[in-house]
Amino acid sequence: MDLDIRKENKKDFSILYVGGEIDAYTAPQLKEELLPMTENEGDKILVDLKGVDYIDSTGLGIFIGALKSAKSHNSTIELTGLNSRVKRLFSITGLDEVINIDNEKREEAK
Amino acid sequence: MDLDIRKENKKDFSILYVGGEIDAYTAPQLKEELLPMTENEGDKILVDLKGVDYIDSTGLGIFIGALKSAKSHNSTIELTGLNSRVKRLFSITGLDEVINIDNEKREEAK
Amino acid sequence: MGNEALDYIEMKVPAKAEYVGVVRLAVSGIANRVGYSYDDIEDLKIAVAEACTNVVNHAYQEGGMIGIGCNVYKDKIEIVVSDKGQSFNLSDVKRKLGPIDGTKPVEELKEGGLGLFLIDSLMDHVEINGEAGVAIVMTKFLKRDEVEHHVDEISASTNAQKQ
Amino acid sequence: MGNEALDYIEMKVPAKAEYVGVVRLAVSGIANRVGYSYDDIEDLKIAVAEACTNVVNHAYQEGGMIGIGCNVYKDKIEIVVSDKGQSFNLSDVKRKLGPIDGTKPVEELKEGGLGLFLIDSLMDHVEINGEAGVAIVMTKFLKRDEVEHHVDEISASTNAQKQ
Ligand SMILES: Nc1ncnc2c1ncn2[C@@H]1O[C@H](COP(=O)(O)OP(=O)(O)O)[C@@H](O)[C@H]1O
Ligand SMILES: Nc1ncnc2c1ncn2[C@@H]1O[C@H](COP(=O)(O)OP(=O)(O)O)[C@@H](O)[C@H]1O
Repeated sequence: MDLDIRKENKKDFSILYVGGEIDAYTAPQLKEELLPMTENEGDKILVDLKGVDYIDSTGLGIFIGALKSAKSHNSTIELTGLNSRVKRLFSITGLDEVINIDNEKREEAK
Repeated sequence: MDLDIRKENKKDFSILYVGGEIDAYTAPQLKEELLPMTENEGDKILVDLKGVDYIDSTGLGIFIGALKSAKSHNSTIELTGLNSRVKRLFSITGLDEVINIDNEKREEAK
Repeated sequence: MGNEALDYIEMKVPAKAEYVGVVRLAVSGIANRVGYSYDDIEDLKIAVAEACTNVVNHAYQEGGMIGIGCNVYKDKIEIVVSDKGQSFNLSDVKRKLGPIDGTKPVEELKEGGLGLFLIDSLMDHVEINGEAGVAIVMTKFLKRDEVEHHVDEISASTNAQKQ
Repeated sequence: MGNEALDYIEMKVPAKAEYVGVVRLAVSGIANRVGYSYDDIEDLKIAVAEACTNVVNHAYQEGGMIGIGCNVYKDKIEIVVSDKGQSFNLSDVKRKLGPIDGTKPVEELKEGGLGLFLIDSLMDHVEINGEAGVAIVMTKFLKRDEVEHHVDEISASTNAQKQ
Protein backbone atom coordinates (compact mmCIF):
# COMPACT_ATOMS: atom_id res chain seq x y z
CA MET A 1 0.00 0.00 0.00
CA ASP A 2 2.95 2.32 -0.55
CA LEU A 3 2.92 5.08 -3.13
CA ASP A 4 4.51 4.55 -6.46
CA ILE A 5 6.54 7.69 -7.19
CA ARG A 6 8.76 8.46 -10.15
CA LYS A 7 10.46 11.71 -11.16
CA GLU A 8 11.40 12.76 -14.68
CA ASN A 9 13.28 15.86 -15.82
CA LYS A 10 12.25 17.30 -19.18
CA LYS A 11 13.89 20.23 -20.91
CA ASP A 12 11.49 22.86 -19.65
CA PHE A 13 9.87 21.21 -16.67
CA SER A 14 9.90 18.28 -14.25
CA ILE A 15 7.23 15.63 -13.96
CA LEU A 16 6.31 13.72 -10.82
CA TYR A 17 4.33 10.57 -11.52
CA VAL A 18 2.31 9.39 -8.54
CA GLY A 19 0.42 6.13 -8.16
CA GLY A 20 -1.47 4.46 -5.31
CA GLU A 21 -3.61 5.72 -2.43
CA ILE A 22 -2.69 9.08 -0.93
CA ASP A 23 -3.78 9.02 2.71
CA ALA A 24 -2.33 9.91 6.12
CA TYR A 25 0.04 6.97 5.93
CA THR A 26 1.42 7.60 2.45
CA ALA A 27 1.15 11.40 2.23
CA PRO A 28 4.58 11.93 3.88
CA GLN A 29 6.16 10.01 0.96
CA LEU A 30 4.54 12.41 -1.50
CA LYS A 31 5.56 15.45 0.53
CA GLU A 32 9.16 14.30 0.70
CA GLU A 33 9.39 14.16 -3.09
CA LEU A 34 7.22 17.09 -4.05
CA LEU A 35 8.26 19.80 -1.62
CA PRO A 36 11.97 19.94 -2.59
CA MET A 37 10.94 20.19 -6.24
CA THR A 38 8.96 23.38 -5.52
CA GLU A 39 12.02 24.92 -3.87
CA ASN A 40 13.96 25.22 -7.13
CA GLU A 41 13.59 28.86 -8.06
CA GLY A 42 11.51 29.33 -11.22
CA ASP A 43 10.90 25.62 -11.90
CA LYS A 44 7.81 24.29 -13.64
CA ILE A 45 6.42 21.16 -12.00
CA LEU A 46 3.82 18.87 -13.47
CA VAL A 47 2.33 16.28 -11.12
CA ASP A 48 0.75 13.37 -12.96
CA LEU A 49 -1.91 11.70 -10.80
CA LYS A 50 -3.05 9.16 -13.40
CA GLY A 51 -2.14 6.28 -11.06
CA VAL A 52 -3.91 7.72 -8.01
CA ASP A 53 -7.19 6.01 -7.18
CA TYR A 54 -7.71 7.45 -3.73
CA ILE A 55 -6.96 10.76 -2.04
CA ASP A 56 -8.28 12.32 1.14
CA SER A 57 -7.76 15.56 3.05
CA THR A 58 -4.24 14.69 4.15
CA GLY A 59 -3.24 14.27 0.51
CA LEU A 60 -5.01 17.47 -0.51
CA GLY A 61 -3.12 19.25 2.27
CA ILE A 62 0.18 18.22 0.70
CA PHE A 63 -0.80 20.01 -2.50
CA ILE A 64 -1.80 23.14 -0.60
CA GLY A 65 1.59 23.08 1.10
CA ALA A 66 3.35 22.57 -2.22
CA LEU A 67 1.41 25.43 -3.78
CA LYS A 68 2.45 27.79 -0.99
CA SER A 69 6.07 26.70 -1.25
CA ALA A 70 5.98 27.12 -5.04
CA LYS A 71 4.57 30.61 -4.68
CA SER A 72 7.33 31.66 -2.31
CA HIS A 73 10.05 30.20 -4.58
CA ASN A 74 8.64 31.54 -7.83
CA SER A 75 8.11 28.03 -9.13
CA THR A 76 4.81 26.76 -10.56
CA ILE A 77 2.90 23.57 -9.98
CA GLU A 78 0.25 22.02 -12.18
CA LEU A 79 -1.73 18.79 -11.81
CA THR A 80 -2.72 16.43 -14.58
CA GLY A 81 -4.25 12.99 -15.09
CA LEU A 82 -6.82 13.21 -12.27
CA ASN A 83 -9.54 10.57 -12.54
CA SER A 84 -13.11 11.66 -11.94
CA ARG A 85 -13.10 10.63 -8.28
CA VAL A 86 -9.93 12.53 -7.50
CA LYS A 87 -11.08 15.55 -9.50
CA ARG A 88 -14.34 15.54 -7.57
CA LEU A 89 -12.48 15.92 -4.27
CA PHE A 90 -10.47 18.86 -5.60
CA SER A 91 -13.71 20.53 -6.61
CA ILE A 92 -15.74 19.77 -3.45
CA THR A 93 -12.99 21.33 -1.37
CA GLY A 94 -12.53 24.28 -3.71
CA LEU A 95 -8.88 23.38 -4.26
CA ASP A 96 -9.44 23.37 -8.01
CA GLU A 97 -9.88 27.14 -7.81
CA VAL A 98 -6.47 27.81 -6.38
CA ILE A 99 -4.35 25.15 -8.04
CA ASN A 100 -3.86 24.61 -11.77
CA ILE A 101 -5.47 21.42 -13.01
CA ASP A 102 -5.03 20.66 -16.65
CA ASN A 103 -6.26 17.46 -18.14
CA GLU A 104 -5.19 18.43 -21.66
CA LYS A 105 -1.61 18.02 -20.50
CA ARG A 106 -2.24 14.31 -20.12
CA GLU A 107 -0.82 13.44 -23.51
CA GLU A 108 2.29 15.55 -23.05
CA ALA A 109 2.96 13.84 -19.76
CA LYS A 110 3.21 10.40 -21.30
CA MET B 1 -18.03 -9.96 -4.64
CA ASP B 2 -20.30 -12.32 -6.53
CA LEU B 3 -19.04 -15.04 -8.83
CA ASP B 4 -18.86 -14.41 -12.51
CA ILE B 5 -20.27 -17.55 -14.15
CA ARG B 6 -20.82 -18.27 -17.84
CA LYS B 7 -21.82 -21.50 -19.57
CA GLU B 8 -20.97 -22.50 -23.13
CA ASN B 9 -22.05 -25.59 -25.04
CA LYS B 10 -19.53 -26.96 -27.52
CA LYS B 11 -20.12 -29.88 -29.89
CA ASP B 12 -18.62 -32.54 -27.66
CA PHE B 13 -18.61 -30.92 -24.26
CA SER B 14 -19.82 -28.04 -22.10
CA ILE B 15 -17.64 -25.40 -20.55
CA LEU B 16 -18.32 -23.55 -17.33
CA TYR B 17 -16.26 -20.38 -16.98
CA VAL B 18 -15.90 -19.26 -13.36
CA GLY B 19 -14.43 -15.99 -12.08
CA GLY B 20 -14.12 -14.39 -8.65
CA GLU B 21 -13.61 -15.67 -5.12
CA ILE B 22 -15.12 -19.07 -4.28
CA ASP B 23 -15.89 -19.07 -0.56
CA ALA B 24 -18.77 -19.98 1.74
CA TYR B 25 -20.80 -17.02 0.47
CA THR B 26 -20.35 -17.61 -3.25
CA ALA B 27 -19.99 -21.42 -3.39
CA PRO B 28 -23.78 -21.94 -3.55
CA GLN B 29 -23.81 -19.99 -6.85
CA LEU B 30 -21.20 -22.36 -8.27
CA LYS B 31 -23.04 -25.42 -7.01
CA GLU B 32 -26.30 -24.28 -8.56
CA GLU B 33 -24.70 -24.06 -12.01
CA LEU B 34 -22.32 -26.99 -11.86
CA LEU B 35 -24.37 -29.73 -10.25
CA PRO B 36 -27.18 -29.84 -12.86
CA MET B 37 -24.52 -30.07 -15.59
CA THR B 38 -23.12 -33.26 -14.06
CA GLU B 39 -26.57 -34.82 -14.08
CA ASN B 40 -26.73 -35.06 -17.88
CA GLU B 41 -25.96 -38.70 -18.57
CA GLY B 42 -22.62 -39.11 -20.36
CA ASP B 43 -21.76 -35.40 -20.62
CA LYS B 44 -18.22 -34.03 -20.65
CA ILE B 45 -17.81 -30.94 -18.51
CA LEU B 46 -14.84 -28.64 -18.56
CA VAL B 47 -14.64 -26.10 -15.74
CA ASP B 48 -12.40 -23.15 -16.58
CA LEU B 49 -11.09 -21.55 -13.40
CA LYS B 50 -8.88 -18.93 -15.10
CA GLY B 51 -10.79 -16.10 -13.43
CA VAL B 52 -10.68 -17.60 -9.93
CA ASP B 53 -8.20 -15.92 -7.62
CA TYR B 54 -9.38 -17.40 -4.34
CA ILE B 55 -10.82 -20.73 -3.27
CA ASP B 56 -11.16 -22.34 0.13
CA SER B 57 -12.52 -25.60 1.52
CA THR B 58 -16.14 -24.74 0.84
CA GLY B 59 -15.30 -24.29 -2.84
CA LEU B 60 -13.23 -27.47 -2.94
CA GLY B 61 -16.21 -29.29 -1.41
CA ILE B 62 -18.39 -28.22 -4.35
CA PHE B 63 -15.98 -29.96 -6.72
CA ILE B 64 -15.98 -33.12 -4.61
CA GLY B 65 -19.77 -33.08 -4.73
CA ALA B 66 -19.75 -32.51 -8.49
CA LEU B 67 -17.28 -35.34 -8.96
CA LYS B 68 -19.52 -37.75 -7.05
CA SER B 69 -22.57 -36.64 -8.99
CA ALA B 70 -20.68 -37.01 -12.28
CA LYS B 71 -19.61 -40.51 -11.34
CA SER B 72 -23.17 -41.58 -10.58
CA HIS B 73 -24.49 -40.08 -13.84
CA ASN B 74 -21.69 -41.38 -16.07
CA SER B 75 -20.61 -37.87 -16.89
CA THR B 76 -17.05 -36.58 -16.56
CA ILE B 77 -15.65 -33.40 -15.12
CA GLU B 78 -12.29 -31.82 -15.77
CA LEU B 79 -10.75 -28.60 -14.46
CA THR B 80 -8.57 -26.19 -16.39
CA GLY B 81 -6.99 -22.76 -16.05
CA LEU B 82 -6.07 -23.03 -12.36
CA ASN B 83 -3.58 -20.39 -11.27
CA SER B 84 -0.71 -21.51 -9.06
CA ARG B 85 -2.46 -20.51 -5.82
CA VAL B 86 -5.61 -22.45 -6.67
CA LYS B 87 -3.63 -25.43 -7.92
CA ARG B 88 -1.68 -25.45 -4.68
CA LEU B 89 -4.89 -25.88 -2.67
CA PHE B 90 -6.01 -28.79 -4.82
CA SER B 91 -2.66 -30.44 -4.21
CA ILE B 92 -2.37 -29.73 -0.46
CA THR B 93 -5.79 -31.31 0.05
CA GLY B 94 -5.06 -34.26 -2.26
CA LEU B 95 -8.01 -33.32 -4.45
CA ASP B 96 -5.73 -33.26 -7.49
CA GLU B 97 -5.43 -37.03 -7.16
CA VAL B 98 -9.12 -37.73 -7.55
CA ILE B 99 -10.20 -35.03 -9.98
CA ASN B 100 -8.85 -34.41 -13.49
CA ILE B 101 -6.86 -31.21 -13.77
CA ASP B 102 -5.53 -30.38 -17.18
CA ASN B 103 -3.74 -27.16 -17.83
CA GLU B 104 -3.00 -28.11 -21.45
CA LYS B 105 -6.72 -27.72 -22.15
CA ARG B 106 -6.39 -24.03 -21.48
CA GLU B 107 -5.98 -23.13 -25.14
CA GLU B 108 -8.94 -25.25 -26.28
CA ALA B 109 -11.14 -23.56 -23.71
CA LYS B 110 -10.64 -20.13 -25.15
CA MET C 1 -39.18 0.69 7.65
CA GLY C 2 -35.50 0.16 8.14
CA ASN C 3 -35.74 1.14 11.77
CA GLU C 4 -33.90 -1.82 13.19
CA ALA C 5 -30.27 -2.52 12.39
CA LEU C 6 -29.91 -5.77 10.47
CA ASP C 7 -26.25 -6.29 11.28
CA TYR C 8 -23.62 -4.80 13.51
CA ILE C 9 -19.90 -4.91 12.76
CA GLU C 10 -17.23 -3.67 15.12
CA MET C 11 -13.53 -2.97 14.79
CA LYS C 12 -10.78 -1.71 17.03
CA VAL C 13 -7.41 -0.72 15.60
CA PRO C 14 -4.42 1.15 17.02
CA ALA C 15 -4.59 4.92 16.43
CA LYS C 16 -1.78 4.82 13.86
CA ALA C 17 -1.90 6.06 10.29
CA GLU C 18 -0.90 2.62 8.98
CA TYR C 19 -4.19 1.08 10.12
CA VAL C 20 -6.50 3.62 8.50
CA GLY C 21 -6.13 1.73 5.21
CA VAL C 22 -7.18 -1.51 6.93
CA VAL C 23 -10.38 0.13 8.17
CA ARG C 24 -10.98 1.49 4.67
CA LEU C 25 -10.69 -2.00 3.21
CA ALA C 26 -13.13 -3.44 5.74
CA VAL C 27 -15.65 -0.63 5.19
CA SER C 28 -15.45 -1.03 1.43
CA GLY C 29 -16.10 -4.76 1.88
CA ILE C 30 -19.15 -4.11 4.04
CA ALA C 31 -20.55 -1.43 1.73
CA ASN C 32 -20.00 -3.69 -1.25
CA ARG C 33 -21.99 -6.49 0.42
CA VAL C 34 -24.77 -4.10 1.34
CA GLY C 35 -25.06 -3.06 -2.31
CA TYR C 36 -23.71 0.49 -2.47
CA SER C 37 -22.60 1.88 -5.82
CA TYR C 38 -18.93 2.33 -6.65
CA ASP C 39 -19.11 6.08 -6.01
CA ASP C 40 -20.94 5.73 -2.72
CA ILE C 41 -18.39 3.17 -1.55
CA GLU C 42 -15.59 5.61 -2.35
CA ASP C 43 -17.43 8.34 -0.41
CA LEU C 44 -17.82 6.04 2.58
CA LYS C 45 -14.13 5.12 2.46
CA ILE C 46 -13.06 8.76 2.51
CA ALA C 47 -15.46 9.78 5.29
CA VAL C 48 -14.36 6.91 7.52
CA ALA C 49 -10.70 7.53 6.75
CA GLU C 50 -11.07 11.22 7.65
CA ALA C 51 -12.66 10.35 10.98
CA CYS C 52 -9.94 7.77 11.73
CA THR C 53 -7.16 10.16 10.68
CA ASN C 54 -8.54 12.73 13.11
CA VAL C 55 -8.22 10.21 15.92
CA VAL C 56 -4.65 9.46 14.82
CA ASN C 57 -3.76 13.17 14.70
CA HIS C 58 -5.74 14.75 17.51
CA ALA C 59 -7.13 12.32 20.08
CA TYR C 60 -4.23 10.87 22.03
CA GLN C 61 -1.00 12.11 23.53
CA GLU C 62 0.49 8.66 24.00
CA GLY C 63 -1.31 6.38 21.61
CA GLY C 64 -4.64 4.62 21.95
CA MET C 65 -7.27 2.85 19.91
CA ILE C 66 -9.79 3.82 17.22
CA GLY C 67 -13.20 2.23 17.62
CA ILE C 68 -15.32 1.68 14.52
CA GLY C 69 -18.93 0.55 14.80
CA CYS C 70 -21.02 -0.09 11.77
CA ASN C 71 -24.80 -0.52 11.81
CA VAL C 72 -26.24 -1.90 8.62
CA TYR C 73 -29.91 -1.07 8.02
CA LYS C 74 -32.16 -1.95 5.14
CA ASP C 75 -31.81 1.49 3.60
CA LYS C 76 -28.70 3.00 5.17
CA ILE C 77 -25.42 2.41 6.88
CA GLU C 78 -24.43 4.21 10.07
CA ILE C 79 -20.77 4.33 11.01
CA VAL C 80 -19.48 5.49 14.37
CA VAL C 81 -15.81 6.33 14.74
CA SER C 82 -14.86 6.92 18.36
CA ASP C 83 -11.89 7.41 20.61
CA LYS C 84 -11.21 7.77 24.31
CA GLY C 85 -8.83 10.68 23.89
CA GLN C 86 -9.31 14.39 24.36
CA SER C 87 -12.43 16.18 23.22
CA PHE C 88 -12.56 19.45 21.32
CA ASN C 89 -14.69 22.55 21.18
CA LEU C 90 -17.22 21.70 18.54
CA SER C 91 -18.58 25.22 17.99
CA ASP C 92 -15.08 26.61 17.47
CA VAL C 93 -14.41 24.00 14.82
CA LYS C 94 -17.84 24.38 13.23
CA ARG C 95 -17.31 28.06 12.67
CA LYS C 96 -14.29 27.29 10.48
CA LEU C 97 -15.91 24.45 8.55
CA GLY C 98 -16.05 25.01 4.81
CA PRO C 99 -14.24 24.65 1.50
CA ILE C 100 -11.14 26.58 0.52
CA ASP C 101 -11.69 30.28 -0.05
CA GLY C 102 -10.32 30.90 -3.54
CA THR C 103 -10.34 34.67 -3.07
CA LYS C 104 -7.68 34.50 -0.37
CA PRO C 105 -4.02 34.90 -1.32
CA VAL C 106 -2.19 31.57 -1.53
CA GLU C 107 0.01 32.49 1.42
CA GLU C 108 -2.97 32.46 3.74
CA LEU C 109 -4.32 29.04 2.81
CA LYS C 110 -4.24 26.45 5.57
CA GLU C 111 -3.00 22.94 4.87
CA GLY C 112 -5.47 21.29 7.23
CA GLY C 113 -9.05 21.70 8.30
CA LEU C 114 -10.74 19.94 5.38
CA GLY C 115 -11.42 16.59 7.10
CA LEU C 116 -14.71 17.33 8.89
CA PHE C 117 -15.88 19.37 5.91
CA LEU C 118 -15.32 16.39 3.60
CA ILE C 119 -17.13 14.05 5.98
CA ASP C 120 -20.07 16.41 6.02
CA SER C 121 -20.05 16.73 2.24
CA LEU C 122 -19.82 13.01 1.49
CA MET C 123 -22.27 11.60 4.05
CA ASP C 124 -26.00 12.24 4.33
CA HIS C 125 -26.09 12.90 8.04
CA VAL C 126 -23.31 13.63 10.53
CA GLU C 127 -23.39 14.00 14.30
CA ILE C 128 -20.48 14.62 16.62
CA ASN C 129 -20.54 13.81 20.31
CA GLY C 130 -17.65 14.69 22.52
CA GLU C 131 -18.12 14.11 26.23
CA ALA C 132 -15.35 11.59 26.80
CA GLY C 133 -13.22 11.51 23.72
CA VAL C 134 -14.97 12.06 20.41
CA ALA C 135 -17.59 9.98 18.65
CA ILE C 136 -18.61 10.90 15.15
CA VAL C 137 -21.75 9.23 13.80
CA MET C 138 -22.04 9.22 10.03
CA THR C 139 -24.97 7.96 7.98
CA LYS C 140 -25.23 7.28 4.29
CA PHE C 141 -28.40 6.16 2.58
CA LEU C 142 -28.56 3.33 0.11
CA LYS C 143 -29.88 4.49 -3.26
CA ARG C 144 -30.94 1.33 -5.04
CA ASP C 145 -30.94 2.01 -8.78
CA GLU C 146 -32.00 5.58 -8.12
CA VAL C 147 -35.51 4.24 -7.50
CA GLU C 148 -35.75 4.69 -3.78
CA HIS C 149 -35.37 8.30 -2.85
CA HIS C 150 -34.92 9.90 0.50
CA VAL C 151 -34.90 13.37 1.93
CA ASP C 152 -31.36 14.57 2.42
CA GLU C 153 -31.32 15.19 6.13
CA ILE C 154 -29.46 18.34 6.89
CA SER C 155 -27.19 17.69 9.80
CA ALA C 156 -28.12 19.52 12.95
CA SER C 157 -24.63 19.42 14.30
CA THR C 158 -22.67 20.87 11.40
CA ASN C 159 -23.43 23.83 9.24
CA ALA C 160 -21.17 23.26 6.29
CA GLN C 161 -22.73 23.67 2.89
CA LYS C 162 -23.86 20.55 1.10
CA GLN C 163 -22.33 20.06 -2.28
CA MET D 1 12.87 -10.80 20.77
CA GLY D 2 9.41 -10.35 19.40
CA ASN D 3 7.89 -11.40 22.69
CA GLU D 4 5.59 -8.47 23.11
CA ALA D 5 2.77 -7.73 20.70
CA LEU D 6 3.34 -4.45 18.89
CA ASP D 7 -0.26 -3.95 17.88
CA TYR D 8 -3.63 -5.46 18.56
CA ILE D 9 -6.55 -5.33 16.12
CA GLU D 10 -10.01 -6.59 16.93
CA MET D 11 -13.10 -7.26 14.87
CA LYS D 12 -16.58 -8.55 15.51
CA VAL D 13 -18.87 -9.52 12.64
CA PRO D 14 -22.17 -11.40 12.43
CA ALA D 15 -21.74 -15.15 11.94
CA LYS D 16 -22.99 -15.00 8.35
CA ALA D 17 -21.18 -16.19 5.24
CA GLU D 18 -21.44 -12.74 3.67
CA TYR D 19 -19.10 -11.21 6.26
CA VAL D 20 -16.29 -13.74 5.89
CA GLY D 21 -15.04 -11.81 2.86
CA VAL D 22 -14.95 -8.60 4.90
CA VAL D 23 -12.73 -10.27 7.49
CA ARG D 24 -10.54 -11.58 4.68
CA LEU D 25 -10.11 -8.06 3.31
CA ALA D 26 -9.16 -6.66 6.71
CA VAL D 27 -6.69 -9.47 7.39
CA SER D 28 -5.06 -9.02 4.00
CA GLY D 29 -4.71 -5.29 4.74
CA ILE D 30 -3.07 -5.98 8.09
CA ALA D 31 -0.72 -8.63 6.69
CA ASN D 32 0.21 -6.32 3.84
CA ARG D 33 1.14 -3.55 6.28
CA VAL D 34 3.18 -5.97 8.38
CA GLY D 35 5.15 -6.95 5.29
CA TYR D 36 4.06 -10.50 4.47
CA SER D 37 4.68 -11.85 0.98
CA TYR D 38 1.86 -12.26 -1.50
CA ASP D 39 1.72 -16.03 -0.91
CA ASP D 40 1.77 -15.71 2.87
CA ILE D 41 -1.04 -13.16 2.71
CA GLU D 42 -3.11 -15.59 0.64
CA ASP D 43 -2.41 -18.35 3.18
CA LEU D 44 -3.51 -16.10 6.04
CA LYS D 45 -6.69 -15.16 4.20
CA ILE D 46 -7.63 -18.80 3.68
CA ALA D 47 -6.84 -19.86 7.24
CA VAL D 48 -8.89 -17.02 8.73
CA ALA D 49 -11.75 -17.62 6.29
CA GLU D 50 -11.82 -21.34 7.21
CA ALA D 51 -12.02 -20.52 10.91
CA CYS D 52 -14.77 -17.95 10.32
CA THR D 53 -16.70 -20.30 8.04
CA ASN D 54 -16.64 -22.91 10.80
CA VAL D 55 -18.27 -20.43 13.15
CA VAL D 56 -20.89 -19.66 10.49
CA ASN D 57 -21.58 -23.36 9.90
CA HIS D 58 -21.19 -24.98 13.29
CA ALA D 59 -21.20 -22.59 16.24
CA TYR D 60 -24.68 -21.17 16.61
CA GLN D 61 -28.23 -22.44 16.37
CA GLU D 62 -29.79 -19.00 16.13
CA GLY D 63 -27.08 -16.65 14.92
CA GLY D 64 -24.31 -14.93 16.82
CA MET D 65 -21.03 -13.16 16.31
CA ILE D 66 -17.54 -14.09 15.13
CA GLY D 67 -14.72 -12.53 17.13
CA ILE D 68 -11.39 -11.94 15.42
CA GLY D 69 -8.35 -10.83 17.40
CA CYS D 70 -5.07 -10.13 15.72
CA ASN D 71 -1.78 -9.71 17.56
CA VAL D 72 1.01 -8.29 15.46
CA TYR D 73 4.52 -9.12 16.67
CA LYS D 74 7.87 -8.18 15.22
CA ASP D 75 8.31 -11.60 13.65
CA LYS D 76 4.84 -13.13 13.54
CA ILE D 77 1.12 -12.56 13.47
CA GLU D 78 -1.26 -14.41 15.78
CA ILE D 79 -4.92 -14.53 14.88
CA VAL D 80 -7.64 -15.75 17.21
CA VAL D 81 -11.05 -16.58 15.77
CA SER D 82 -13.59 -17.21 18.49
CA ASP D 83 -17.28 -17.73 19.06
CA LYS D 84 -19.65 -18.15 21.99
CA GLY D 85 -21.51 -21.04 20.42
CA GLN D 86 -21.32 -24.74 21.00
CA SER D 87 -18.03 -26.52 21.47
CA PHE D 88 -16.99 -29.76 19.82
CA ASN D 89 -15.04 -32.86 20.68
CA LEU D 90 -11.55 -31.98 19.57
CA SER D 91 -10.08 -35.49 19.70
CA ASP D 92 -12.90 -36.87 17.53
CA VAL D 93 -12.22 -34.22 14.92
CA LYS D 94 -8.44 -34.58 15.17
CA ARG D 95 -8.63 -38.27 14.38
CA LYS D 96 -10.25 -37.47 11.03
CA LEU D 97 -7.92 -34.59 10.13
CA GLY D 98 -6.01 -35.11 6.91
CA PRO D 99 -6.03 -34.69 3.16
CA ILE D 100 -8.27 -36.60 0.78
CA ASP D 101 -7.48 -40.29 0.48
CA GLY D 102 -7.01 -40.86 -3.25
CA THR D 103 -7.20 -44.64 -2.88
CA LYS D 104 -10.83 -44.50 -1.77
CA PRO D 105 -13.60 -44.87 -4.36
CA VAL D 106 -15.13 -41.53 -5.36
CA GLU D 107 -18.47 -42.52 -3.83
CA GLU D 108 -16.94 -42.53 -0.37
CA LEU D 109 -15.35 -39.07 -0.49
CA LYS D 110 -16.74 -36.52 1.92
CA GLU D 111 -17.52 -33.01 0.77
CA GLY D 112 -16.49 -31.40 4.04
CA GLY D 113 -13.85 -31.83 6.68
CA LEU D 114 -10.99 -30.01 4.94
CA GLY D 115 -11.22 -26.71 6.82
CA LEU D 116 -9.19 -27.46 9.94
CA PHE D 117 -6.73 -29.47 7.87
CA LEU D 118 -6.13 -26.46 5.60
CA ILE D 119 -5.69 -24.14 8.58
CA ASP D 120 -3.11 -26.52 9.99
CA SER D 121 -1.32 -26.79 6.66
CA LEU D 122 -1.18 -23.06 5.93
CA MET D 123 -0.27 -21.70 9.36
CA ASP D 124 2.89 -22.34 11.37
CA HIS D 125 1.22 -23.04 14.68
CA VAL D 126 -2.40 -23.82 15.52
CA GLU D 127 -4.13 -24.27 18.87
CA ILE D 128 -7.80 -24.91 19.51
CA ASN D 129 -9.52 -24.16 22.81
CA GLY D 130 -13.10 -25.09 23.36
CA GLU D 131 -14.48 -24.59 26.85
CA ALA D 132 -17.15 -22.00 26.08
CA GLY D 133 -17.56 -21.85 22.34
CA VAL D 134 -14.46 -22.41 20.27
CA ALA D 135 -11.31 -20.29 20.00
CA ILE D 136 -8.75 -21.18 17.39
CA VAL D 137 -5.37 -19.48 17.73
CA MET D 138 -3.30 -19.42 14.54
CA THR D 139 0.22 -18.13 14.14
CA LYS D 140 2.22 -17.39 11.02
CA PHE D 141 5.82 -16.23 11.06
CA LEU D 142 7.11 -13.39 9.00
CA LYS D 143 9.89 -14.45 6.67
CA ARG D 144 11.64 -11.25 5.69
CA ASP D 145 13.43 -11.79 2.39
CA GLU D 146 14.10 -15.36 3.40
CA VAL D 147 16.86 -14.01 5.65
CA GLU D 148 15.34 -14.49 9.04
CA HIS D 149 14.59 -18.12 9.64
CA HIS D 150 12.63 -19.78 12.38
CA VAL D 151 12.00 -23.27 13.58
CA ASP D 152 8.64 -24.48 12.34
CA GLU D 153 6.83 -25.19 15.56
CA ILE D 154 4.87 -28.37 15.24
CA SER D 155 1.49 -27.82 16.76
CA ALA D 156 0.82 -29.76 19.92
CA SER D 157 -2.89 -29.67 19.45
CA THR D 158 -3.25 -31.05 15.95
CA ASN D 159 -1.58 -33.97 14.32
CA ALA D 160 -2.19 -33.32 10.66
CA GLN D 161 0.80 -33.66 8.39
CA LYS D 162 2.63 -30.50 7.44
CA GLN D 163 2.93 -29.95 3.75
N1 LIG E 1 -11.17 12.67 17.23
C1 LIG E 1 -10.78 13.93 17.54
N2 LIG E 1 -10.22 14.19 18.75
C2 LIG E 1 -9.84 15.46 19.07
N3 LIG E 1 -9.99 16.52 18.25
C3 LIG E 1 -10.55 16.33 17.04
C4 LIG E 1 -10.97 15.02 16.62
N4 LIG E 1 -11.50 15.14 15.37
C5 LIG E 1 -11.39 16.44 15.03
N5 LIG E 1 -10.82 17.16 16.02
C6 LIG E 1 -10.58 18.63 16.01
O1 LIG E 1 -11.28 19.22 14.94
C7 LIG E 1 -10.38 19.96 14.09
C8 LIG E 1 -10.83 19.90 12.63
O2 LIG E 1 -10.64 18.61 12.08
P1 LIG E 1 -10.52 18.41 10.52
O3 LIG E 1 -11.61 19.19 9.86
O4 LIG E 1 -10.52 16.96 10.24
O5 LIG E 1 -9.14 19.08 10.10
P2 LIG E 1 -7.65 18.74 10.54
O6 LIG E 1 -7.65 17.39 11.15
O7 LIG E 1 -6.87 18.81 9.28
O8 LIG E 1 -7.27 19.82 11.51
C9 LIG E 1 -9.03 19.33 14.34
O9 LIG E 1 -7.97 20.22 14.07
C10 LIG E 1 -9.12 18.99 15.82
O10 LIG E 1 -8.82 20.10 16.63
N1 LIG F 1 -16.28 -22.92 15.66
C1 LIG F 1 -16.76 -24.20 15.73
N2 LIG F 1 -17.84 -24.47 16.51
C2 LIG F 1 -18.33 -25.73 16.60
N3 LIG F 1 -17.80 -26.78 15.94
C3 LIG F 1 -16.73 -26.57 15.13
C4 LIG F 1 -16.16 -25.29 14.99
N4 LIG F 1 -15.10 -25.39 14.16
C5 LIG F 1 -15.02 -26.68 13.78
N5 LIG F 1 -15.99 -27.41 14.38
C6 LIG F 1 -16.20 -28.88 14.23
O1 LIG F 1 -15.06 -29.43 13.59
C7 LIG F 1 -15.45 -30.16 12.43
C8 LIG F 1 -14.36 -30.12 11.37
O2 LIG F 1 -14.28 -28.81 10.80
P1 LIG F 1 -13.63 -28.62 9.37
O3 LIG F 1 -12.36 -29.38 9.32
O4 LIG F 1 -13.50 -27.15 9.15
O5 LIG F 1 -14.62 -29.26 8.34
P2 LIG F 1 -16.16 -28.94 8.02
O6 LIG F 1 -16.46 -27.59 8.57
O7 LIG F 1 -16.24 -28.99 6.53
O8 LIG F 1 -16.94 -30.03 8.68
C9 LIG F 1 -16.76 -29.54 12.01
O9 LIG F 1 -17.55 -30.44 11.27
C10 LIG F 1 -17.39 -29.20 13.36
O10 LIG F 1 -18.02 -30.34 13.91
